[in-house]
Amino acid sequence: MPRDFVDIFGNPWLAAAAAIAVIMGFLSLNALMLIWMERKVSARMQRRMGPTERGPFGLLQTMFDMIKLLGKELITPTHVSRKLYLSAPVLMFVPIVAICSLFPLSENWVFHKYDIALVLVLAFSSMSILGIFAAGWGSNNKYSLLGAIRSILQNIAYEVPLILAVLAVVLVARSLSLYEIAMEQSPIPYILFQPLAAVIFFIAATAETNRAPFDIPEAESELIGGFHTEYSGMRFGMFFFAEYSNMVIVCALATILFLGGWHGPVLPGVVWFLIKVYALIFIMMWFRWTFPRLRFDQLLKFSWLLLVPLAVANLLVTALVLKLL
Amino acid sequence: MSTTLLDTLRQRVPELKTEDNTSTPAAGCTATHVCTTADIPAIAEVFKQAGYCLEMLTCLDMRADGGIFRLVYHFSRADVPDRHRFLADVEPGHEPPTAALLFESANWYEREVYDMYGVRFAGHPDMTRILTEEGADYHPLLKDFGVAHPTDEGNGNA
Amino acid sequence: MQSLLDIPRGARSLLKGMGVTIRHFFRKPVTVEYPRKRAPVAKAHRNAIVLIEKDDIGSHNCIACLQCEKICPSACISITGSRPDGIAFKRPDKFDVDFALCSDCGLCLDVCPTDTLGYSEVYDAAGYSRADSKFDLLEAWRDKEGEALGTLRERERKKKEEREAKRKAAEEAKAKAAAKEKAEGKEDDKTGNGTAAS
Amino acid sequence: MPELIHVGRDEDRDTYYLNMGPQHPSTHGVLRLRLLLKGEEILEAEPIVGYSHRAHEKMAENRNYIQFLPNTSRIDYLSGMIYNIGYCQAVERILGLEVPERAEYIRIICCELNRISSHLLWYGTLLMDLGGFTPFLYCWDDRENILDILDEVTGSRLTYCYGRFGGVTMDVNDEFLQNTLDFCKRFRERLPEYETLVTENIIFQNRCKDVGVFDQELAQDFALTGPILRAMGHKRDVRRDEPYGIYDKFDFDIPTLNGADTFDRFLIRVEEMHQSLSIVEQAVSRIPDGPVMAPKVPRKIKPPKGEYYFAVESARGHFGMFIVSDGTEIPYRIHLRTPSFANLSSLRSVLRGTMIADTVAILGSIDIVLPEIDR
Repeated sequence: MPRDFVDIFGNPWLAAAAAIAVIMGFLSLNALMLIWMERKVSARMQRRMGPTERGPFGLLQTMFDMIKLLGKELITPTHVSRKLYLSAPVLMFVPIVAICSLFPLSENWVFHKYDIALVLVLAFSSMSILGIFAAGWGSNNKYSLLGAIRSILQNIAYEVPLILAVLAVVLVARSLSLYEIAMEQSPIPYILFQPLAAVIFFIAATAETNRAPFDIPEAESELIGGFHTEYSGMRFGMFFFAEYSNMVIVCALATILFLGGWHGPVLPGVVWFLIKVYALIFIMMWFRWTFPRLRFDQLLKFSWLLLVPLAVANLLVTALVLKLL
Repeated sequence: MSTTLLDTLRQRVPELKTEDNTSTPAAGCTATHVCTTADIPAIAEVFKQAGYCLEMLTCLDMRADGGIFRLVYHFSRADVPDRHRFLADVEPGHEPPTAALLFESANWYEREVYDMYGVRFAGHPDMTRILTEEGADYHPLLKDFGVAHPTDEGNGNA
Repeated sequence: MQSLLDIPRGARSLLKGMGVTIRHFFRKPVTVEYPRKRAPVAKAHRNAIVLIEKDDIGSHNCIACLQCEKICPSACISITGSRPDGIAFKRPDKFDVDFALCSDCGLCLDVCPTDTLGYSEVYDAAGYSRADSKFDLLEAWRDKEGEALGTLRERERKKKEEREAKRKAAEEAKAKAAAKEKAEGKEDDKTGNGTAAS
Repeated sequence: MPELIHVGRDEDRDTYYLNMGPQHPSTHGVLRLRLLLKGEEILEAEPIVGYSHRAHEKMAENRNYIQFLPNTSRIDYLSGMIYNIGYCQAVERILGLEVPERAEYIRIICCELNRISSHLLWYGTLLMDLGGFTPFLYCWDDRENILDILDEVTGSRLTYCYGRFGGVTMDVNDEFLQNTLDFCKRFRERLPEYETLVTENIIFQNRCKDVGVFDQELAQDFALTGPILRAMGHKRDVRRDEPYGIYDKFDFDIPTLNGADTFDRFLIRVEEMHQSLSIVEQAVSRIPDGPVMAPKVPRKIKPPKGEYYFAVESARGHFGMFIVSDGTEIPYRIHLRTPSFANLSSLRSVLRGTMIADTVAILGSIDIVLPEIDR
């Protein structure tokens, strides 16, 4: 059985602090890396160079950007309702740290032994929408309001197929704990059993993180900045930080549920886990730099009229097949 | 075809003076007509039935000789290259009738003529300026609108 | 939104679109890191105008005729010229161009009678105020002016001598021609005056 | 806190005004669209223009005919060459000046290259408005080739002042012709790539099909011209209807579709790029030798007294110059009949009932350039 932080540190408070430190360290390092990766991937796909000035291949570029953002003045416009406006970045970031603590790191390392980690993950992931809505409505500017309304409708619409797809996996694995789901998949990853669920999950996940063809809440060309139009300085950085952390979480969830977490032939578990996560992140970036944006009502129709029925059908078929076996 | 057009035109507007320009290609139109501003709506109606569009409407500041503004209308056909130019003189202080009720493109053209020359059109749905900033009290394209010749020193650069 | 038949066709079109971007992902970038490396500029590119050297004089050959100042649509050239002694043409004392106004139309090059205006290599000149964009084109030729005046005076003198020589030659030719005519005139009288004296 | 939602014309529904512009990423210049919105649906749209009005027509009344040349390519800087050469052809037709054969061919090549570069910029910005950023940069890559080719001979990249009355300023060497042929070949290979990346993309088709359908009487009402008119089924192109220069020596067809929606306007312009490519290839293969300037050009241009009108087909439609001359060197009046002025005014009736995301698509598909509207 895996050992968790409480076994190591003894009293739970110390374990929680250590876990948060590890998560924050991983997330911030990861965000820097992902921003750099996004700029390099988009540049290469557009036959451009991407950042090359700071550090080898421009690796330190994001570090310099972060320092610049930290140095910038935090402007709070007067026409803004302060409570909502100031709480938005925090509201967006807290659920992300919470979700991270639920992931099993490798075969024998877990933050904490949960047996229903999946339910918690889905609960927390729907909380980050509150942050976006608080930002949009709090900024009291027409474009942000439109962005906020759009983001709520989109997240509700894509929460349903996400959960249905996850349910299909739970049916196959007969367990709600992420650790056990990952362990079950040692010989064959679930993607072979549930290809349709994997596709639906991945599409719904991209929409959940407001990226690629589903990035209408902050559609630059229509709503200028969408919900984060009025933010500046490190608050704007926080939204960026939250977006990329969301991406990592969703891809980590996808690897655990469908690609068999840390199972892999020769390399150690954690390395396999990171390779799969970054491969999925690369695909997400690939989406963003290839497709135009869906229109708002088409996006909702796509979910309600197509993804949800497909997910339900997939669930029924899985239940039928499991019943017969 | 255009002969029947000219006949219906002459029925509606008897005292229309027409001058044929097919011989001089530089004029760029098949015929130039001189009429008064009062019969512009009638002319516009004839051309609307015949499938023409109001391609251009502009104004000339002729106050130096004759003390009038001259409106220039161009009606042009969609498929056959056929263009008719109408010159209508506007007596000072008299507002020519609008063609915007028949041709929507006239709406912005007339607003531009008002903006540049100060000639207001009676019956125009939204007679306001279109190019210069709101609240401007000058009409730039008038001949006496003060402007320094480019070779003078004070031509606006610091 | 679209019938269920569209899903395979739609999915295939999305995947083929992704195929295009991934192919470009592995190709070489086409951009140049501007401040570090510079893309080649076309030879005929109309940069800031400059007085170019006319080889025989060793300096520019501007005769301050003010043609370019008159033709310039944005009035950005201002020249004052004066006639140094011993030379038939004027030489410019001041030749200022305000490149904030210049619209690179090339009309000044067309009208220049002595073709002494050309384009320089400067395309990214920048300044902090409008005054920085006022260039004095004579600055580059200030030191060569004395020597150029020398060659011009010398050329002027040579031309004057040629003119004298030509004039003298013309007079002799006229004198000889007149003498020959008188000689023929006498012969006509001798051979009888059938032909009328021309 | 200013009240955000105020009651518009209909008391029972909460409507509000939203200003799209003048500073907005997808208004293709400084345009302000005052939209009366109910939620995301547009009840009323009023384009407000005039932010980049530079009074070209007033400048025309203060300069002689030659000095107005640099202005012409700054009216619509995307088809600067077409406007510049058009102005030269207008004055040549008034003066009855003959242009040598080689200059005519060079003019055709440069104008059609300019049309392709304008369409490429339109293609990129339309895609960027719809959210696809990558095609925008592919178009920039191709457009850069055209700008470099034209830079070799005209000296500038965007605002050309290459035409003079009676011909062009600089002759074209074989290297230029070879570069043009190379570009045409490379661009023909790239077009299928655009096809798979954009035209066949299901998301793009859904964003453009049946969006912003122009109904038929708009063509006559708003005097629409250019690709918008051809997307409504009218086979109208100034190069074919009122031939100028030597366009009648080339065989190219005028693409027309009758869907009149954003997707058809898109297909029309892509097809026009193909046609322009074939014109350029024909011109490069048949260009004769000879001078590029007319032998006898009057020093002072003094057109005889009278009113003249000359039109050319720019990338956006019918661009006409109404020149009134009083016999002196300074034109009495030059009125510039620009296509986007009429095309944009049609937005007032097209945008009713659409959504904000559609406004961006329709505005992109009309391909307007604001300085050309404001002059």
